[in-house]
Amino acid sequence: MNTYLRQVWVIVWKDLVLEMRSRERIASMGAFAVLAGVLFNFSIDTTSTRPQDVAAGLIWMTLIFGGLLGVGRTFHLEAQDGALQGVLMSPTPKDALFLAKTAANFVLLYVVSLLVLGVFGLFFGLDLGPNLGWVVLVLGVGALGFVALVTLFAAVSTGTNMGETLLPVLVFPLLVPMVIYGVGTTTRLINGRPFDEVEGNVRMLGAFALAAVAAGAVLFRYVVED
Amino acid sequence: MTDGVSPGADTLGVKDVARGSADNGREIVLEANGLRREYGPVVAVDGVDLTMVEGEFLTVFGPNGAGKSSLLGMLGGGMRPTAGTVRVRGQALSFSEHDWQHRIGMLSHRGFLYGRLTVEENLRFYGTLFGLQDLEERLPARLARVGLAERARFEVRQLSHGMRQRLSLARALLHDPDVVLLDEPYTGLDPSAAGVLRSVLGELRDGRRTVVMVTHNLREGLAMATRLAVQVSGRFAWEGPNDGLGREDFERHYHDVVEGRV
Amino acid sequence: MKKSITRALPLAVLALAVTAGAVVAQESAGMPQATRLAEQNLRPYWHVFAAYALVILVVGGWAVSIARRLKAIEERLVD
Amino acid sequence: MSTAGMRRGGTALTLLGLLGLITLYWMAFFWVPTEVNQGVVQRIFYIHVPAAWTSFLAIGFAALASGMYLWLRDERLDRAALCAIEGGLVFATLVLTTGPLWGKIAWGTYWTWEPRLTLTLLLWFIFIGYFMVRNATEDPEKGKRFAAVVAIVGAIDIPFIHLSVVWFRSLHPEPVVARPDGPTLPGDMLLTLLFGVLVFTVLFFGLFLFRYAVEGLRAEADLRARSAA
Repeated sequence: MNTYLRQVWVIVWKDLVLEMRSRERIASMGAFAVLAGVLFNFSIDTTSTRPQDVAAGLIWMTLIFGGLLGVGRTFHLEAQDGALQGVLMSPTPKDALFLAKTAANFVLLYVVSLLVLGVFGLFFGLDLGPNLGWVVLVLGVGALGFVALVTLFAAVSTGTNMGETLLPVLVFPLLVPMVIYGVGTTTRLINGRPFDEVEGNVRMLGAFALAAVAAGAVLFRYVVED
Repeated sequence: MTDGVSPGADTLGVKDVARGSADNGREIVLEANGLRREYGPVVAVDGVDLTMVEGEFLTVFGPNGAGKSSLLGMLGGGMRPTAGTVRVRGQALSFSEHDWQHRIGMLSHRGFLYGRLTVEENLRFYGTLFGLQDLEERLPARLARVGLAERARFEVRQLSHGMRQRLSLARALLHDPDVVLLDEPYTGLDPSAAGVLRSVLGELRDGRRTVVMVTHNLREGLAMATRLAVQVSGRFAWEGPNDGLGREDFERHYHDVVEGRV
Repeated sequence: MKKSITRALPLAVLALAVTAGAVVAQESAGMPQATRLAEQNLRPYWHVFAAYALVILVVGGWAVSIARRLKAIEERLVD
Repeated sequence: MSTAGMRRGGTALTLLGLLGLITLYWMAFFWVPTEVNQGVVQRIFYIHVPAAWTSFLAIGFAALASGMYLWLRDERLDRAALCAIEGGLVFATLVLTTGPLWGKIAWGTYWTWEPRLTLTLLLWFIFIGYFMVRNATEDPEKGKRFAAVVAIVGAIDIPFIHLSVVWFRSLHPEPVVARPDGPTLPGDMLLTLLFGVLVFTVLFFGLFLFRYAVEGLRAEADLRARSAA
């Protein structure tokens, strides 16, 4: 393993160990997801709307708001004792730091998104059948793009004196492609349509995620430099 | 220089000292030229030049807001100067390269530690970031040196402030940097931690490392330094060798410099 | 320069007003173009004029705000 | 180019643009025939489309300048990006106000989630985000870097937003100029439209230079204030 990968890995390991010990973010995101599921259940009149038509949208919206809650705090953990400065003064390339933070946040968000899928499936009585695997894949691809954008802009908003209030203003316009492709694809899959029908859109979702990761890796160094 | 400082002291340029030392066969380690840092309309550091050779220990005193931390940030390569350059062993600190960080260690009043990681894990984390290969031998030795060997498996948040600061010292020196930068390291230390810090700093100086410390603490600042500087409004208002000036005398001189009477 | 902009602005607004008036006059006078349009609801005119006036107002507003800022800075530089 | 040169260039281009605008108004009101299907309201098209074009030109230009700013750290590049974004915001506002005026007649509703209108709305929010980030830092230099990142990511994201909103729903008239089989618009209308695009572009660059000169003077004034202090 070369130094670059080892640096990425040790940061991912550190973030996940911290999360496992404090359970700070996963607990708030998980609780948010379940409670959102309960509230959404009461906000929908199931006599006029079929749950499988709206479930996908609700799942993605829960992911976005919950993800903003958790992933948006990713640099607060670092800032507590100035640890981010310590990492920045080490020979770690800034893109390695970005990729590592993105990877750790991705693991976190993906766990939550599978929880959301399970909870909403239960609450709305969804039967995914053979499409379950594809939905799990689509959630993963969408979560990757989301996490890359939010990690980059979490670093931006943490550096401003507006803090987290700025984050949604910055990322929501940029997240539109993810919402449209994610919700569109998931709705069709939930309704039992074959994967072939949505494959092009999943590709677009993937391209979006890759572009977000690449842009973040290049631009992150300009955000964290002092 | 017993009663105050000779009038010539402030004209004694750092470069002259450095050149003299370099002639004695000591290599120039840290070099800063025309360092300047602006925050919009505020000028925090205004044209600082500095040349330091092996074994030199510079203490920079100055009131709050004199730009001491910004100066240290730029010397450490973490902060981009508005103008000017910093070189460590002849290599310019560049934002796109990642091979000069091995030469610099930074100890601040903030620990750069993760409270939820254990003592050992914190060092292992930084050691891996620095690409150190011999962590298994290095960690126990370093922990023993700062007196934390039996606390290795404690989470950092369970430690007292003094113990954290000792761990932070071990972290800053883990990769054996040539240049050690200290930002108010004595803030809030208990006597035993201050003792460890003092003895480690003494070793650094005698081990021909180059140390720059910024502090308000006149006593600790004077104890170790071979050179002194007083920074006021971003500039070195006075600098000179530490030639055994008593604390009371230096304190008087310091206030004269800060209030612009010298 | 800022004078030329502020002077040009009322001229442009005047031009627009004249244009709008002329179009209305032309249409109501039953010029050939209007025969088709007479069949349509006349309401769209309001929308078209509003849109064209907005261009003048918004772009002109930007120009005026630039000129104001220029003036403020020039005063600072003179001091 | 010197600041004085900027101002001269800005004045010349702006005056040219204003002259062009008057000509465009004349063409749009008197010269160009009325479109058969939509009637007179279609005339909004001759300012709506050029305004949209200009706002996308602005974000592209700003992203380019921002990227070069991050690379070269030349204050002038940052100023150029700021001025372009401000112009983009002005023209995007025009698109968002003239679009609904048209939509009310053409579609019977002021707002629809029509792809290009949606795209412009999101672009408008990206412009707003640029200014919010820029003004939210204590260290202005940091704000400039953050804002540059917003402009660049925004510009990269625009093709994705475009594709996605088109896929989401398409109520908008089909593209009439940039089509593979050549423009479908009758010659006179096409000419008016292209002239409109030209006029708005000239107007944008004229006011941009003018604005840029102001920003240059402001930097000079700040510098003087600092050296005097």
